[in-house]
Amino acid sequence: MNNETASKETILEIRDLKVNIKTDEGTLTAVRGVNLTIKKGETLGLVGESGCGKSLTSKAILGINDKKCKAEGEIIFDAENLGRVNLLSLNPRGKEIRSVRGKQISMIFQEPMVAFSPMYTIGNQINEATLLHITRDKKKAREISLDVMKKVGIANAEKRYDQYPHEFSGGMLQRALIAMALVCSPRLLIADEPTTALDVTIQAQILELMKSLQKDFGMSILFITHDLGTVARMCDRVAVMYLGRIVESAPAVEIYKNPQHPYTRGLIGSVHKIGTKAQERLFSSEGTVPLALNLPAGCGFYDRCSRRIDGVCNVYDPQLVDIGQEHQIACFACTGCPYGKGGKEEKANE
Amino acid sequence: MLKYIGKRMLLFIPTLIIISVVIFFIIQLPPGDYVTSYVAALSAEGETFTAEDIAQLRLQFGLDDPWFVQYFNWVKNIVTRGDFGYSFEYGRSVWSVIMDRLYLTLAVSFVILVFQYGVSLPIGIYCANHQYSVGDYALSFIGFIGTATPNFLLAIIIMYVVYVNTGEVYLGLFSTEMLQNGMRWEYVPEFLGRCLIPLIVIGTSGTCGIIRTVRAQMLDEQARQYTLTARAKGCSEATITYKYCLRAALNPVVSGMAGSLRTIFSGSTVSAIVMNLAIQGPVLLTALKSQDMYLAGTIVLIQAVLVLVGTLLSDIALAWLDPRIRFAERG
Amino acid sequence: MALFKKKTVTDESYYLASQWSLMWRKLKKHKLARFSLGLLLILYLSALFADFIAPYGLEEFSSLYKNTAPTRVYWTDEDGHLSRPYVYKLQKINDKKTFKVIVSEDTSEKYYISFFVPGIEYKLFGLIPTDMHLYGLVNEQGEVDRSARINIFGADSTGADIFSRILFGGRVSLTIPFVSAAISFFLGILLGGISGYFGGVVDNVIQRIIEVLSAIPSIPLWMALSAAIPPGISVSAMYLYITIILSFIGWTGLARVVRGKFIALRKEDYVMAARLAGVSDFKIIVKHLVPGFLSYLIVDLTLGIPGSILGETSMSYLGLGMKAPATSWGVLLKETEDLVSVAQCPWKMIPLIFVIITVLAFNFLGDGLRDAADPYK
Amino acid sequence: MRNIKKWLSLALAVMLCMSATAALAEGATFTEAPFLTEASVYGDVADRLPVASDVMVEDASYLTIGTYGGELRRSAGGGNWDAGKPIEEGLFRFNVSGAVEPNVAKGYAINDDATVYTIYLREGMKWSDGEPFTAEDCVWFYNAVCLNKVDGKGVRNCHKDANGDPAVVEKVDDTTFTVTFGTPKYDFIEALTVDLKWHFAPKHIFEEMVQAVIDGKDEEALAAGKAICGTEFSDVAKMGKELLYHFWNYPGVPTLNPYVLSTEEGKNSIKGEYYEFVRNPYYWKVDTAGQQLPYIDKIIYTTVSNVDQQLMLLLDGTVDYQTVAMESIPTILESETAINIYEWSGGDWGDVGTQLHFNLNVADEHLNALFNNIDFRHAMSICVDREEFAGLYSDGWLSGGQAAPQKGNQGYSEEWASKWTEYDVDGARKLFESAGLVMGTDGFYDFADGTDFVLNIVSVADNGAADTYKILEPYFRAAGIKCTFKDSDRSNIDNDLMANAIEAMLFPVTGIGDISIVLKPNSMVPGYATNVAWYGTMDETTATGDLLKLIELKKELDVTVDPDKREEIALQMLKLHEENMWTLAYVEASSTYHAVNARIKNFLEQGVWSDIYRDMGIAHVQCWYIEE
Repeated sequence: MNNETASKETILEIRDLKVNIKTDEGTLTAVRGVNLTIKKGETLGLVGESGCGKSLTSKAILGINDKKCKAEGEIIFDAENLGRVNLLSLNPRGKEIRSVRGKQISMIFQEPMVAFSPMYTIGNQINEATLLHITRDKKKAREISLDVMKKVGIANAEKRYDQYPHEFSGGMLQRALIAMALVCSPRLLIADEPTTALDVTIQAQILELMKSLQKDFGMSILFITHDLGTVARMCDRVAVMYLGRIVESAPAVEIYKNPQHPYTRGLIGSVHKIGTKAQERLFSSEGTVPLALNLPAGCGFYDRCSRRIDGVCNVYDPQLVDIGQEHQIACFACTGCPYGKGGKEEKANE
Repeated sequence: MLKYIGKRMLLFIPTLIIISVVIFFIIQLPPGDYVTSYVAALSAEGETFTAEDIAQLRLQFGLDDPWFVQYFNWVKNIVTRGDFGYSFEYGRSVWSVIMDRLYLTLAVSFVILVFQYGVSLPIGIYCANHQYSVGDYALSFIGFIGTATPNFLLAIIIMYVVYVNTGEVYLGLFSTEMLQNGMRWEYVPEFLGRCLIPLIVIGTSGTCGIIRTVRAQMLDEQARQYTLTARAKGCSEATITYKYCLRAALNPVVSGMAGSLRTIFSGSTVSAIVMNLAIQGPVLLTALKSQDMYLAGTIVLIQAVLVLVGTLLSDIALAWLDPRIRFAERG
Repeated sequence: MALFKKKTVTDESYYLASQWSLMWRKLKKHKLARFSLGLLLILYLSALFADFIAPYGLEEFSSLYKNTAPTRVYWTDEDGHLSRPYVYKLQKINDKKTFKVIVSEDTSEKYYISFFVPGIEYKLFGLIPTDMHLYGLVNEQGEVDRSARINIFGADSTGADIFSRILFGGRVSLTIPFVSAAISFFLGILLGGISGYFGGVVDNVIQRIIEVLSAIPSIPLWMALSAAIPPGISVSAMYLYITIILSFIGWTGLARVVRGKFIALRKEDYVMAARLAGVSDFKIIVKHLVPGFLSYLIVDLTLGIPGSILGETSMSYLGLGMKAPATSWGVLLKETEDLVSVAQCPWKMIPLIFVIITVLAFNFLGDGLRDAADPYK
Repeated sequence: MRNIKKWLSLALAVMLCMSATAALAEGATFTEAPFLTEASVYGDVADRLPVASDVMVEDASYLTIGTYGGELRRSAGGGNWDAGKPIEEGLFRFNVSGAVEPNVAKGYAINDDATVYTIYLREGMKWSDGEPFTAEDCVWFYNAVCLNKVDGKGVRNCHKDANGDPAVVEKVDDTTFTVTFGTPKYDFIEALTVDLKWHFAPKHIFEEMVQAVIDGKDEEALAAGKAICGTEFSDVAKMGKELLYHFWNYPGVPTLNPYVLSTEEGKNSIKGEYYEFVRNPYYWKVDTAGQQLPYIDKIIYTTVSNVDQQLMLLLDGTVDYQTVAMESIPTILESETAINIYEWSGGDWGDVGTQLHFNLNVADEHLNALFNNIDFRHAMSICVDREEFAGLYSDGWLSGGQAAPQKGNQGYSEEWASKWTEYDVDGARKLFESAGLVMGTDGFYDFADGTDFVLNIVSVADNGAADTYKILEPYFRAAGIKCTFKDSDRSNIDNDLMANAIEAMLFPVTGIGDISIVLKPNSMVPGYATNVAWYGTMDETTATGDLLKLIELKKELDVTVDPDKREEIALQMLKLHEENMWTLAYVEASSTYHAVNARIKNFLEQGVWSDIYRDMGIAHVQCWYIEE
């Protein structure tokens, strides 16, 4: 946790991001107005269960979401070459966004086994970003790649460079993937559950690696996970996401000490008290986020919330509210209804 | 890799033996033999035969042996003397008959193969990149019509339309004039024009299938994680399409190539009759009908061997294209 | 501590639905597939009810209507008033000078189009004897007169109604692919399964057989096999032979796919588990392996059907398929194989439209099925 | 052969005419085609022709004086007779009116008892390679080739006397040879014209090869054969037949024909995509203006694979001449190319496509008895509505008919031509019953013992029989006859014929009938050869009744030399046919239609299509010329 390096300078600011997905049954709003800021050198953890929209948010930053997804809102990035620019306003296939991808913002994906094309050598695929953004000289690019590979702890890098993905173990592939993401020294690294697919010992190694690399490269990290334990290890700040919304946001220490939102508390509870059946259910398939197609009015967590206030939580939509110490929360139970009657009301669709 | 090729080559030999037996068996399966068709053809011209004549002919053509003896002799001569037997119909050695049309046949088949892939790869890629667009539907539709219309009918329709509009009948690859005077530079445009109809007719029958394979494969590949990785790296869409997706999508396309060759051989037989192409197909059909069995057998054998070699080559190409296969075979 | 209440899932059925009903749901959303399915349903129904819908039988020949164009239907009478639709009978003159057969309408009597008129007798579904046909002509006195014809798609060289022949031909052309696909299906699964599941020598032998069969061009195979068809057999027997010939060639591709799937699936944990639990090989294949890729096979099958339809037309062209008086679409298309037919009787190509529609429909349906069968899309 | 009798008596009385040089204008000089002049290797045309008095003049009244040059463009299915018959030159030939006239021979003489024929040749006549054509070529051909069966055919019937012994052929001088028979042979000349046609081969080319064959030196013979034509033959029998019987098909074999196959590579194989026959510079016929024939320089052939393609090439003007099916005529007349259609009559007994033949020697006892029962055949004939059938069959162009000599041919009688043609299903049923059939419960006739009667009809594939059967079968079915149909390749059919495995045949391998039963009785007599499909393998050992009589009559005809007697026998044979109606036909014979590009002149507008007349050969292609 590099509190010292965390300056006031914002590198990325997400304002009211919405991601709509066209499906056969209609348009589904999967991300429903997310606001986030990431500061230089900071690690922001984005936490939430599967399908809450955290991956969509991260992909929206790079503009690499599926064609069916449409992002609205603003994602302001402090780009080296373009200045402060709304990434969403750029053509997702255009040159400008591509100059940002890989070079200034890069991404680590959850499953290293499928993140590489089986057809090309690891070296070839790591090289690609270097060749695109830094140098056209293949020899130089190779040197850069080898250098990064060594940095991420790939032993025998020279030999590994010419091997194919299927010759790598999962952990090794994840290292290669990190090397690929870091090869251009990006200013922002998005790590989308980088350790989920790996076993525990490897997980720890990778996380340590990322931490040390962040120090070396001085970059910001958006760390996406569903695992609060990891967040505690990695992040300066944490934003908790539920059903396409940020429900709580606070410095990492604060959130562990003083979780406010019932969902966050549940999450933390589940970390602390593994084995409690009722809480396990939260992460079981049955208890996943409801289909976002016909969301009922009110708080998305209403159905599952133990502290719900009938007549408020199922009628009004809670917004993020500052509760001090950079701690924000969207919950009527914790903050009281900020609107009163005539607030933002959504009728149930039933 | 070499070991893999070697292993495949070894497997090639028993396959070849089985295939030659099967072919010979199939060819002599229909009732009657060349003598009966020979007698029939000449009877039609007013000649007369007696039973002794016919027995004599059979003896002369070596057709009174059981089929496996005939097979054995045939293969023995191929192996020991490179002699594929004698065409009763042409009164010449089978090999010389085949040589008449071999180059043109190979050229036509090759051009069609290139045409099929040359047309369907870009279209398949386009359709995948523009899934559910008007262009996608339109091209698929045209492709389907090409596939769904039997070759012979498509050939007749095209020839008729051309005839009605230009008054010209494009039969065969060479006009009478070309045959009379030999090929000259001034005939090249007309020759190319003549090539077009067979190309369309035989080509389209397989094109649709390849387009669909390419399209489906491309769509599959586009949905894979590594395209996302590449995109996140800042790769252009072209790089993603051609370097990543296409490369992976080529696998089934390549492995289908030998099958395409076989379809071309069969497809061109029917079309070549309709369009009067001087390629092997019609010769094969007549040979099959008139029980000119060594000729028919040799042509079928050559085609089958070409398909087998095609399969072998495409398997090797596959191994070369896909490192996973390459390494699996190595290990 | 009950922090969370159980989430109530509004549409429980979505999660509980079987694979098949999920496929069906997805399929219903695929517009083109749905449309194709509807189209195929119509085609199959019209083949089923061919006796009833077709105004004429296959052997209702007429020298008067030989090679005549689609019958012109009049909607207005001489004064231009809207009228009950009617047609005129034809008359023919052979012009010895131009060698042309001049066909004209005999306007002396009108023949009205009428529904549910009696015609030749048939047995509906082979059971119920009746002579009722969907439509036909009646003369001005309201009596059925079968000397005048209404051929909406024109008539062939025997004066038979092409529309009726298309319907009857559909019976053959729409079912042969199914039967032959079923045989291919069986052979493919059986041999591909054996090959993939057991591996080793068995696999090698089957692979060689497949290799040999798929290397031999289809024409000699067809010729040899159809030469083996004895003379004087009935239409249904001929039908059987053709399906067998077609499927004999068709199974190899499927067997390859099945084998590949088996090899992949063999390594799956649940198969291993079943094995360890002492389940017999056959049971494993039938209970565990086959359902694992059945959806794939169904798709493969759907996409293979157009090939069989076209195979049947090719066989007919080479004179190896169905023969008159039996009718199939291939037989109908063979009748357009010469220039004179194309030039003088273009309506004889109408069956082609049906072939194309069917092939398209099966392909789109297959597309839809493939999308539906793929849970990740 | 309407006036054959008149002609024969004339032949007996006079030593026959030299050819009609009188038609040539007095003092006319011979001229040649610019094609030959330009080549300037052939020398003076007069030196190439026979002596002036022996030059043959084509002087048929319908001919006009033509101009030289151009190509006659044809398409071919690779059939060798198609190219051969039009250019064939025999010693004698039939003219348009059906009379035999001298051709290669200048004339002949016959002794009183018709045992010795003296044939006179044209003096100074040359082979197409410039070597002299003499009596030696004729005598050698008979003695070396025919007597030793080197050409695969051997001694033809025309050379056999009443005892079946071969004639003796001797050379008298360079232009004269004699043919001597052991017994009188009145019909030698016409039989020669039908059976053998030519009576010669270029001895200077083939002597060595033929001698090697006779001596059994196969290798040597094959080498000699290859040296002649460049083709490697598998065996001497095949080679002999090809080079001496199908000789026009091989480059480098000299002929007397107006056109010879090109020797140029790429144009010299009749199995190739393209081949051409070029004019014979030594051709021995001239027109009435003294111009050496032929007018047209070349006949070029483009090989096609089917009739439809021939039609297409005709339509687009790439091909000048083609026989065509009637239904394609409207399309032809509509095309932009100016094409004339000419109708020729033929000799078939009813339309071949509707001829139904029963195997009277079928192995099955029931069937045998049935087919030999006249009532059955009668019933099979009258159970078809001929007018409707003919309408369906020919779209109204032909009327119903019967298997009988057609109008204008020998043996025609209106009575016969319309015998058993009245449509009468009830009558047919009665006749079936009187033929011993019993109506079964299934609505079809069975044999008296209750076994199923099924009429199994076969035919050759791709000849339209399937379509004919399709419209014929409902009539049979309506009359209570269950039948099946299978068409298969010609070779299979012939195989089955030889195995006597065929019961009935529609559109047979060879139809019944020709323009003259006297000249060509083969196709009217059972068991004569394999090509007589309709009687299976019947011969006199199995035949009974009228059939036996027919066979005996044919044998008698073979050895009868008196023309009156011959005609009498022929008429008796016809009478037997008329009485028994062994073969049925349902539609009158169709004509042969010739589509001729309008630029071709001198086409024979009204001819007779018959193998005896060498089909298109009687149109004398050497007299055609091109006028653009």
